[in-house]
Parts: sequence; C-alpha cells; structure tokens
Amino acid sequence: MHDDVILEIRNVSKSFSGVQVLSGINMRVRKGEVHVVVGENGAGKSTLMKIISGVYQKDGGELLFEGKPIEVKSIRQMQEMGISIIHQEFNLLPNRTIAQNIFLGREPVKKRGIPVIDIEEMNAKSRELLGFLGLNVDPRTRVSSLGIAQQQMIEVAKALSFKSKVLIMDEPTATLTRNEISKLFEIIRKLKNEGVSIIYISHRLEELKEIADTISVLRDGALVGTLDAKEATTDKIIKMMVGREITNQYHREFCTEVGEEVLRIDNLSSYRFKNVSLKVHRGEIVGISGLVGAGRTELIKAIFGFDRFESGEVVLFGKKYRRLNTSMTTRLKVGLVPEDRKDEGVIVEMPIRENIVHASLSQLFKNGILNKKTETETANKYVKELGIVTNSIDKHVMYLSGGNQQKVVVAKWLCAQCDLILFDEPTRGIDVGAREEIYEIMNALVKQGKAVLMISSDMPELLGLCDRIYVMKDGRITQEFSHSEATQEKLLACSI
Amino acid sequence: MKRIALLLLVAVMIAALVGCAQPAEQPAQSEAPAAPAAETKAPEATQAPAATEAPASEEPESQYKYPGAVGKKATMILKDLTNPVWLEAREGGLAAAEEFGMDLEVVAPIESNNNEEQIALVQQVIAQKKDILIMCPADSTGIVPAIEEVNAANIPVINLNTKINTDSGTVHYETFVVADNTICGTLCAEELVRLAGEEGEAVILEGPSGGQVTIDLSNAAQAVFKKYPNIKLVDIQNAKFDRATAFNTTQNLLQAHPNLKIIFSCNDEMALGAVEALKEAGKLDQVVVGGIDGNQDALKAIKEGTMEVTVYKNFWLQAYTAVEAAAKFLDGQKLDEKILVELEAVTPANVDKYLKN
Amino acid sequence: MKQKKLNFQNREKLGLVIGIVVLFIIMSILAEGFFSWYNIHNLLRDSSILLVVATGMTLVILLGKIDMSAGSVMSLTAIVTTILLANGAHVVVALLAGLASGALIGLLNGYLVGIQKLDHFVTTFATMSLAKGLALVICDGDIINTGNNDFKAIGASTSVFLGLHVHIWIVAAIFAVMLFVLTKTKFGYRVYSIGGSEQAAMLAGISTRGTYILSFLISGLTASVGGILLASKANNGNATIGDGFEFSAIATVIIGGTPFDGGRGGLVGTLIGAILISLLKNGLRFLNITPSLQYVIIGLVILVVIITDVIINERRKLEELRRVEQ
Amino acid sequence: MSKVSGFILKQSKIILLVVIVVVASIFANNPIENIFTVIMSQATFMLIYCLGMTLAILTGGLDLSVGSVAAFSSYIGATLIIEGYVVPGIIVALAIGAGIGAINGLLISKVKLSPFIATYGMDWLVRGLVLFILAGKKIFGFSPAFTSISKGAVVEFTSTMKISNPFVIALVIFLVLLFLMRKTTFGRNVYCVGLNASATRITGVNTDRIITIIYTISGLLAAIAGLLYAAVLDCAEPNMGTHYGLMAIAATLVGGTAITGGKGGVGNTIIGVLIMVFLTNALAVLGVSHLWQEAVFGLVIIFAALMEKARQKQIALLQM
Repeated sequence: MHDDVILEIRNVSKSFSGVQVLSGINMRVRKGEVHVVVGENGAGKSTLMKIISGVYQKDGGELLFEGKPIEVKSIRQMQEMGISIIHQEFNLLPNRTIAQNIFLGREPVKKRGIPVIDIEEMNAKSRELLGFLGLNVDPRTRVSSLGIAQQQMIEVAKALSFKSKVLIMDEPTATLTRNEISKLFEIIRKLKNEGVSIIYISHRLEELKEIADTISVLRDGALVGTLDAKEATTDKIIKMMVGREITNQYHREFCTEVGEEVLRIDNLSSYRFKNVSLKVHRGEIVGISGLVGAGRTELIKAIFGFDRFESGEVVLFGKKYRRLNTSMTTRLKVGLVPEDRKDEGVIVEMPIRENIVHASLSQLFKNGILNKKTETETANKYVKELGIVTNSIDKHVMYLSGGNQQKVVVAKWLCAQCDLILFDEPTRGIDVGAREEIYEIMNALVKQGKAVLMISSDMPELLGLCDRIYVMKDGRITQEFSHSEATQEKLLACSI
Repeated sequence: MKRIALLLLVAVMIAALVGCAQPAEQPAQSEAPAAPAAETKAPEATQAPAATEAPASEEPESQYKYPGAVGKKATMILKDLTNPVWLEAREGGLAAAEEFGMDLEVVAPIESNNNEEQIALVQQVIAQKKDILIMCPADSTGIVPAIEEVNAANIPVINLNTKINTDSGTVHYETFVVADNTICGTLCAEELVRLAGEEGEAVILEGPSGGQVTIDLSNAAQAVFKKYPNIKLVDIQNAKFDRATAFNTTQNLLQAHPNLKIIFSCNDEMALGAVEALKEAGKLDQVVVGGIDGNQDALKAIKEGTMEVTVYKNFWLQAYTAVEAAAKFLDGQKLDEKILVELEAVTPANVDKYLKN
Repeated sequence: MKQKKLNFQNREKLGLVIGIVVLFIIMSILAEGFFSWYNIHNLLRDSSILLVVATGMTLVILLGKIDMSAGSVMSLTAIVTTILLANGAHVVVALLAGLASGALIGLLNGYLVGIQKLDHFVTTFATMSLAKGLALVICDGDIINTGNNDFKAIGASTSVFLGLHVHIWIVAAIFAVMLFVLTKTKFGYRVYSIGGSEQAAMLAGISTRGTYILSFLISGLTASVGGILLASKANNGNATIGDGFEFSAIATVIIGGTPFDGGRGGLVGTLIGAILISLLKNGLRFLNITPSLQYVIIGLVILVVIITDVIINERRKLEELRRVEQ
Repeated sequence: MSKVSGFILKQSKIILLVVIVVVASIFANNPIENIFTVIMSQATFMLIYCLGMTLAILTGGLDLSVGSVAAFSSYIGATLIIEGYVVPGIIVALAIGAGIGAINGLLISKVKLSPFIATYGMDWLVRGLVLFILAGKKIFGFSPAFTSISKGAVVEFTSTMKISNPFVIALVIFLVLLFLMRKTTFGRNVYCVGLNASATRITGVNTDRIITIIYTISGLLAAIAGLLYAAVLDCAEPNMGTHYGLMAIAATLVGGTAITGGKGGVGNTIIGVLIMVFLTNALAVLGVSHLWQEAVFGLVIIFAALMEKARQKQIALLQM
C-alpha cells in the first residue's frame, strides 16, 4: 500500500439553518485504501459524504483531489472527476431496465447533433459490469423484478460505471445478508487492487476489521480521531463514538417460565411465504432471522393484517382469525414497528404529539372528541419516558433524527397499551446510543408480561435479545432455536 | 387478464347497443305527452294549415302531399338535444316527416352548440349518403367548410333557425327557414323599451361568451337600445345561460346600478334567475325583464306578471316548416330563398295562447 | 425475462386493441355508412386532433404531473391566430404567433412548477383560467372569422395528401418525432426517470428544471397545434373551442395506460386511447344515440377501461413479486 | 423574516379579501346591502358544495362530480316535491347524493382508482342519466313549503338585509364540519390519510372507510346545494351546476387547502369562497367586462399559491 493521498479534506464545515453539523473536519484518503468512517447517527457522516460527492455545498474549508484544490459545484462534476457515492437508500427506478438505471443521467450517446442514446452500447457496457459483479441477469430486465440484494448490487454497478477513483459507500450492507456482504467485500478488495479508494460508512462495527485499512471516527460533527485498522478494537471504536463505555448493550434477563400464548400461526401461506407456523408467549422476545427477501417482512405484515394471507390461520390471544385487517389487530392490542420508518412508521408532517397518540385515539377519547390537554399530557409522558430529544412536542416528526423518529413509533404503540409488538429491523440505521434505548424498551415490555416478535438482520442483536429465534429461508421456517443453543454460525447455516 | 378486459369491453358495447335500441323512441315517448303535445296546439291556434294536417296524417293510407319526398332519407342537425326547446324542434321535425312520409333522423352534438361535433355530424350525413340535410348551425361561419363539403357531395341543404354565413359566396342552401335570433332580439328589446317608457338604464345578460346565439341576440338588443337616446346600456354580463348564475349576476348588477330599468336576457333561464334576484331585492316593479324562447315556466312567470316579455320561438313550427320545405324541394318544387316563421313577443296580453295548463 | 416483460406491456394494451376491433366490427354491422373510407378517414382526422393534444399531455403525465391548461391554450391559440388573420396578417405569421401564445402559457407552467416548485395541478388550473380569460378578452367574446383562404386550406377536407388529410400528416409527424424523442433521446429518458423518482434523478445529476420546463412547453405547443387544427376546420376562432378538451386529453392518456403517478406507460398507449375514444364517439353518433345516453356510455367506458387497467397492474405487481422468489 | 411580513404572509388571504370587499363597497351604491346579498345568498350556496370538495381534497383526492350530483339529486327529488311529497322528495335527493358519493368513495378506496378519473367518469355518467331520464325537461312551480326553505329568512331587517335560511343552513353545516375535522378523532384521521395513507393504515385506521365516508359527505353536500338552488330559483333543471366542480376546486385552492391533501381545512375554504364571490361581485360592481373575470381568477389562484408556499417555508424555518 503506497502513501500518496488522493483526497484530502481540510477543516470542512457545514451548518443547516444555523445548526452546526460539521466543524473543521480533516481527513486524508490514500490511493487504493478502504477508509472506514464510523459515528453515531447525526454525527455528520452522511453530510460529509454528501459534501464530498457534491450533493451539498460546504460552508468552509477546502477539498483537495489528487493534490489540487477543487470547487464542488454539482454531483455530475464530481462523478466526472472520479468521485461517486452509493447512497444509503436505494435510488433506482423500478419501471426502468437495469441498464437504464446504471447509466441514469449519463446514457452513452451516438456521435450526432441531437443526443440520441446508443442503447446497444449501454446494454453491452452494463452486461460487462454485471459480469464483473458476478450477476448474471439481462441488463434489459426491469429493476422492479429484482430482489433487494440484487438491487443493491445494481447500485454498486452504477457507482462502478463512473470509473471512479474514489468510491463512497454509505451503509452498503444495511440491507445485505452475510453471504451477500462477503460477496460485496470481495468486490471491494478487487477494486482496491485496481487502485480505487473506498470510503466506507457503517454502523456494523463487526464488519470493519474484515476490510478496513484506516478508520475515522466522527462525533457531533467533529473528527474524534483516525486510527489504523490494525490497532483498532471494537470497544475502542465504540468508546470513541459514544464517548462512554458500552459493556453489554442488551441487559437481557431471559425469561425462565413463559406466560400464556399471545400469538400462534398455523400453516400461514401467501405468495411470499409458505406454511409458516410459530408461537409467541407473554414475557418472551421471539426473533426471526434470515436473509433479506426470505419473506420475513411479508410474514409479519400478514400477521398484522396489513397484507392478506392466502391460507392458514392466525390465533391472537386465543381467538382464531382467517382474515385480518389492521384495525382488528390494533384493537386486539397488537402493534407493528415497520421497517420503513418514514413512509409507514410515522407521519412526518405531523407533530410528535399527534403521532404518539395516533394509535390510541379511540382509547383516549371514547366519545370520539379530541381533548388537547389529554393529548399533551400523554405525549409528554412518553417523550419523557423514552427520552425523545426535542424542544417541543409540537415539532413535526420530520425534523427528528432517525433514532428519535423510531422512538416516536415505539411510543405510539406503548401509548396504545399493546400486549404484542412486532418489530421489523428496529435498529436499522440507528446510532448505538438509541439502539440501546430501544433494547431497554423491549426488555421493559416483556418484564411487564407483554410479548415481542422481532425481525433483524443483525445477528448479535437477535442472539443478545431473543428467548427463541426462528430462522426463515425462501418463505419457510427452517429451524427454531432457544437462546441457549443459538449461535451466529447455526443461524447462518439454516438461512443459506 | 386480457380476457377480463375483453369481456368488460364487450359488456359496454352491449350496453351501447341496448342504449341505441331505445333512445330513438325513448325521448320521443317521454316528450310526446309533455311539451310538444301542448306546443302543437300553438300552431293550430296561430297558423292553421301546417299543424291541422299533423293529426290528419295519423289515419292510415292518407295521400302524401309531396310524392317526390316519400321515403327520402333526411337528417336534421340541431344545436342541442338536452334542452326542452330543441326537443320540441325534434318533435316538429318528426311530425312533419311522418306526415310527408320521409325518413328523418334528428341529431345534435353531445356538448350543446359545439361546432366541431356539428361538423362531424355533417360529415356523417355525407357518409350515409342522405337525400337532404336540414342544418341548424351552432356557429354561422364555423360550419361553412362542412357545408361546402355537403354542396360538393350534391346533397341539398335546408338552413334552419340560424343563418349559414354565405358572405364568402362559396356555400349555398336551398332555403333559409328562419325565426331568426336577430328578429327575436329586436322584438324582445323593442317591447322592453316600450314598457320602460323609452328611457332608463338597461343591462344585457349574455350566454357563454362566443356563442352564436348570444352574439346575434346581444347585438340585436344593443342595436335597439342605441336607437333610443334615453335608453342607456350600462352593462353586459355573462350568466352562462344558467339560472343560478344569472341570479348572482343580477344581484351584483343591482348593486352597481340601483335604478336599473331594463334587463334583456338571452334566454328565459337567465331571465327567470334575474326575476328571483329582483324578488329578493324587492325591485320587481322597478325593472322590466325580457327573455327569449318561451319556455313554459317563463310563460307562467309572464302570466303571473313577474316577468314582462319573452319571444316564443316556436321551435316546433320552425322544424316542421323546415322539413316541409325539404319535402317540397325533393318534390321538385321551387323554394323562396327565405321562409319566415312568424314570431311574436309574448306578453300578458297573449300569453294564454301559448301557456299549457 | 425479456419475453415476460414484453408480455406485460402487450397485455396492458391488448384489451384496448381488442375493444377497438370489437367496437369497429359492431359499428360496421349496425351503422349504415359507418364502414366507408370517407367516414374512417374523418374518424382518423378527428382522432388526430385529440391525439396531438394528448401527446403533449402524455409527457406531462409521465412526469407525474397534469396540464389542466391544455384546453384553454387551444382556445387562446385559435383566437390569437384567427384575429391576426382577420386583421390581414400573413398566415405564417399568424400561425407562429398562435404557437407562441401556447408556448408562453407552457413556459409559465414550466416556470411555476419547475422553478417556483408550485403544485402542478394548482398552477395549470390557474393558467387554465388565465388562458381562457385572455382568449375572451382578446376576441371580446366574439367569434372571429378569418376570411383567409390559406388558413382555410389547412382544414378544408379537400386538402388531402397521398390519400390522407393534411391534419393526419401533421399530427403523425409530431407524434413520430415525440415517440422518437421519448424512447431514444436523453430528454425522453429524463422524463421517465424524473417521473419514476425525482430524487433518484436528481442524485444522478439530472436537472429536473429543464425537463419540467421543456415538457410543459411541449404540452403547450401541442395544445396550440390542436387549437390551430380545430380552428382551421371551422376557419374561425372561438373562445370556447377548447372547453373541456384537457379532460378528454387526460382521459385519453390514462385510458392509454399512462397512470398519474408517472414514470410508466408511453405514447403508443395514448395513440390507442385516442383512437378508442374517437371511434366510440363517432360510432355512437352513427348509431344515432341521443346525446344524453352518449354521456352515460362514455362515462361507463372510461370507468370500465381504467378499472381493467388497475386490475391488470395489480396482477402484474403480484407476478413480479412472485418471480423475485425464483 | 420580519414580524410584519410574517403577519402579511400568515393573513395574506384575509388581507386580499378585505381589499376586494373594500373596493366593492366603495363602488356599490349601498355597501352594507351589497355585502349582505353577496354573503347571504351567493356565498352561502357556493360554500356548501365547496365544503364537500374541501373534504375530498383533504384526503388527497378531489371530486369532479359535484355539479352533476347536485343536478341529478335535486332533479329526482323535485319530481316528488312537485307532486307535493316535499319531505320524501328531500330525503330521496339527499339519499341519491350520498349514494353516488359513496360509489365514488368505493371506486377510489377499494378499486384504487385515481380520484380524478373516477369522479370524472362518474360526472359523465350522472350528467347523462339526469339528461336522459327526464329528457331535459325542467321542473318548476314548487309549493311554498319547499321554496320557503331558501327564500325564507330567520331574521329580516329589510327586504334585502336579512339572515336567510340558506345562510343558517350553510353555517350549521360549516360548524358541524369544522368541529368534525378539528375536534374529533375522525377528523384527525382524515388529515392523517391525506398526509400518509399507509402509515395511517398501519396505525390501525380503516382508511378505506374514511375515504368512502368523505366522498359520501361530499355527495350529500352537493345534493343539499342542488336542493337549495332548486328552491331559491323555483326550478330544477338538468343542466344545473356544470361549472360547480371547477369553481369548488378554485375556491378551495384559493383558500389555501393543499391539493396534495392533509393541509388546510374548511376554515380556509370559507375565505376562498368569499374571495371568489366578492371578486365576481367587485368586477360586476366596477362594471369591468365579465370577459376579464376568468383571467383575474387565474391570477388570484397563482397569487394565493405563491403566498401559501412562502408561508409553508416560514413555518418550516420556525420548526427547524
């Protein structure tokens, strides 16, 4: 590994409407290295990356690319210069083909006056890239007919197609499963050897050691420090990130004798899962492990009555149901903390207060008439209880950080006095601090004799929390483990 | 999937067919006892020959008056078939057709007074190779190109109610059966002026701007008002031929012109809207209101004295006359280039003649 | 994969095409004089005007927007063109001026939506009143006779070229160009991208402003062309000429399988939709169905076709989801 | 952003309204009477069907069928009323209005049609039915029992200055809706549906039912408006209300209810309606040619939209 710096960041700072989000960041990215950037949500990682990739304009400081200072004007400019980014959330057009997505915005044109697109060339190039990524699908396939993992790979292909010298990956593994991740890492190594530098953002500390050469830690918009991967330990990094020691994040006392059964499903089937049966009892946290696209989310949404199932039955609190809808399940005091927080969890354009009481309107206001006082009191209670960071409960949820938004979602169900709460990837894209608080809430719930059913792709999380873990694969449940017998290896083994 | 689509579409087609089976007669039935039945009395009362023969035609094997026209296919294109007065016209036309043994089809645009649709209807006549076209244009000039086509196809044209603009000299029609709007407008306006004692402020309520009827009537009225130095035309407003709109517009006008004397309205609908507004404002006695068409409710209003004058257009007779003219022409008889259908202003004096009980 | 994909797109259209065929056969049997080149030619001519307006509308709807001002733009163009002709302007000048007026409204829409980021419906709804109002003011509520034979020639049914009316050729040309632009050029790709996901497009460095402005501009222009053709047919200008036309155009596009959410569908569907609607209206006329009943039937057809389309799409989504598992 | 400009933004529509009213009053020969007539009759009738439209727009949809529904229901009702069955007639009319509204609602919520196309198709269908069933005949000469509903007054200062019945009816409807939307869980959920339907559904709200109810109300209000017009004009005719739909949308938008749903409310619509009617009134009183009306409407809508945008921006800043 040679020492020439390709990208240097000199005390770059940025603020949004008076709020300082980045202050004097200094960072040097060497050629052909994997430079990992870690930090809690709101630490400014994404903002920094967006500045580098030209999405935002920086307020102060300067960027040097290959030694020369550069003025970032547009995304396009940076892409052409050789800096490109894979964003955390997908930016694919479902109704367009793979090729059209890869070359979105810079389709190859035939040499002529009017910009006529050279479709053949576009497809050919795409086929090349897909080959490089070991994906054998026709580039003329509509993206909507691809699985999540494949779509993530398309994002990678998109970034590669720029012939980038610096490739920024913002939480690329968030939606990937173990074996997909290792595939991605292979590709990263390949790129490394071709001299491409990679800036890699992640929450999953356990991944880092595999690929990182250098690790920079951000906290509250400032650089805490940069260290060589070799001398970095997880605990050390976490300490730098949160500035406090985290010994055991989970604090779970596993329940000794289970309470009555709250949920049982028998041979539930739909187009995404087949003959699934499982049980959840009071006082238990039950986990569902498995690859993304194994049908876990669909299953949990069917149980909740959001999607309909084709055959089988759901038994909630001892009553059988062949058809369910969300109003029934919520009336039975079941809650769902969905994967897609912004679009399904909260109503971002509504105040925190209204979001928190939303699920319990009918309980709080029996006669159907609202009462602001009750609302405010209730909301305040939960804001305090869950430590939601805000200056006012009338603030629109969209102005909260991911962690706090998630807490609002949870508060909504706590407020509704749910006996069974279904969590779908409860800690995705949430910083370590908030994570721990969410775990606390789950613990508290089951202590009160309520029940939790959770989906997670983060195995340590499952192992740390769950009394029992079901593993799903291709829409079927392949195994059930008690927490004592479960290990990462076993879980993995049954999910692939 | 495609099967579903197909089935649904077929279903609609069937609906269409069922539909087309009825409407030919349906409205006729729903109409017959209603307006026209009574309307037929009107011509009986006024000009004998035309209508007294209508019943005669009922008894079988009566000698047809114009042998040459018997069995000939004719189409009458009107401006609208969703409005009572035009439904009267249809009845008049059909009655005549029956009497003269002609095969008449009465059509109109979906959206009333839509010139483009009328053009399409005219072209349909050519496509169906009809023997004669009776044309009541929604747009005097807009229809010209289409009529040229008809001329080119050697299908004779009888012009009805609204004149086909012949200034360009490129089109010609056999005759113009007219109870024309300019005359209506003049009659009504003159009567209003008389009632107002030839002095005072006047306003005109127009239909949708750009409509032919509106333009003819409004211009006629304006011309009349100009003739009298003491009549002051203070405003022209568009009330969309709609009663409710006229109601509001009139209220506003009364605010602007408190001592208004005359309201000339381009149809009875608006006139009646104005009347309601005047009732509310308690200015019914101060203002004289005139409308056009002679709808039954307008006639009733005149009887009650809330409205002063309307012009009974006798659409029944207009259409009847037009078809008769067509028959004459097909029978090889010579036609004068203008056939006037007698019009008169309806006032409390003569309202009973038109009012059905 | 590719096979499947084509299948879906075909399926969406197939129902309509079959519908058209069935309708055509039924009419030919029932309606005397319907099945004649003369009538079919006129039918195409009528549909061409609807099509040209719907073409621009398709672009806007592919972007996930609507252009409510199309109908009023037709009226405005008609008035501007004819009033100039009436005052002895040369036909070319008049036509250009007419198109310019449409372009102007189009640009205003584009500016307000693309740059001011106003809601597209609100904007075009406002410009709808605005354009109509201007038309009324300019013509002073009167019908304007051009008395110009060059202009009349554009619309005269005698002006036929290679067996087809000039209108059809004009619209065919515009349609062909737009089809090419939409499927083969950068701009076309942008329209689909932005319609599919504005965010994704922006992150890919696509400037949405330009695309919005250009699309609304085109929509304005096509509406203008529609207005001119309509006016040339009557050889006069009338401020009510385009009333409600925007609704017909929108219905045409939606029936053609381009949904309001954008990014999906295309011009081929619009073509089919335009033919279906014109055929339906023409047929109902020939069957001499009373206007009132025609209202009912047209309403039914719109609902039925859209419902079918919705069902088809639901199924397609399901099948795609299923396929993910394989 | 200074306090003043902030205030202006916040109250832009009211300011606009005041200006218009003042102008109208200056040129009207009897301002008080003018304002009275405009509010008591013109605004009143319009408000009723605009409120329905507002509800539909709040759920993120719109209802293009209000005009034909008003015509159809009042028309069918009238056929009974003219025979002397006043109350049954009214009930039938309201039932029809609500019924068609419900169908709209189901098409939109269950069949998942876009509100635009669903109500547009319905508009054609219903308009056709009303024209077809009675072949365009008008019904008039109602008994006072019916006409008095619109013509009567609660308090009568002078023949022209009075608190008219329709005004009271509209006011009651308005207050009920205001309460419903602002103070009840139902209303809260309507806003939620407008802002984010799927999140609302996950929260356990039966969104389909809410949408259906809303369109039912919209149809019902259209029917009421139709009946009141029929009563005041002493005539039910099939071509009634062809322009209600567009007018209602315009008024709602001018009032500042967002077409995307979830923002605004019936309160805004009152302002919107008043602006529209007084604008018409002012133009007429000023003797401006009616030809200008359309154009002016267009400008006012754009103005209102720009103001609303600026206001939203300001709110966002405060929230940050």
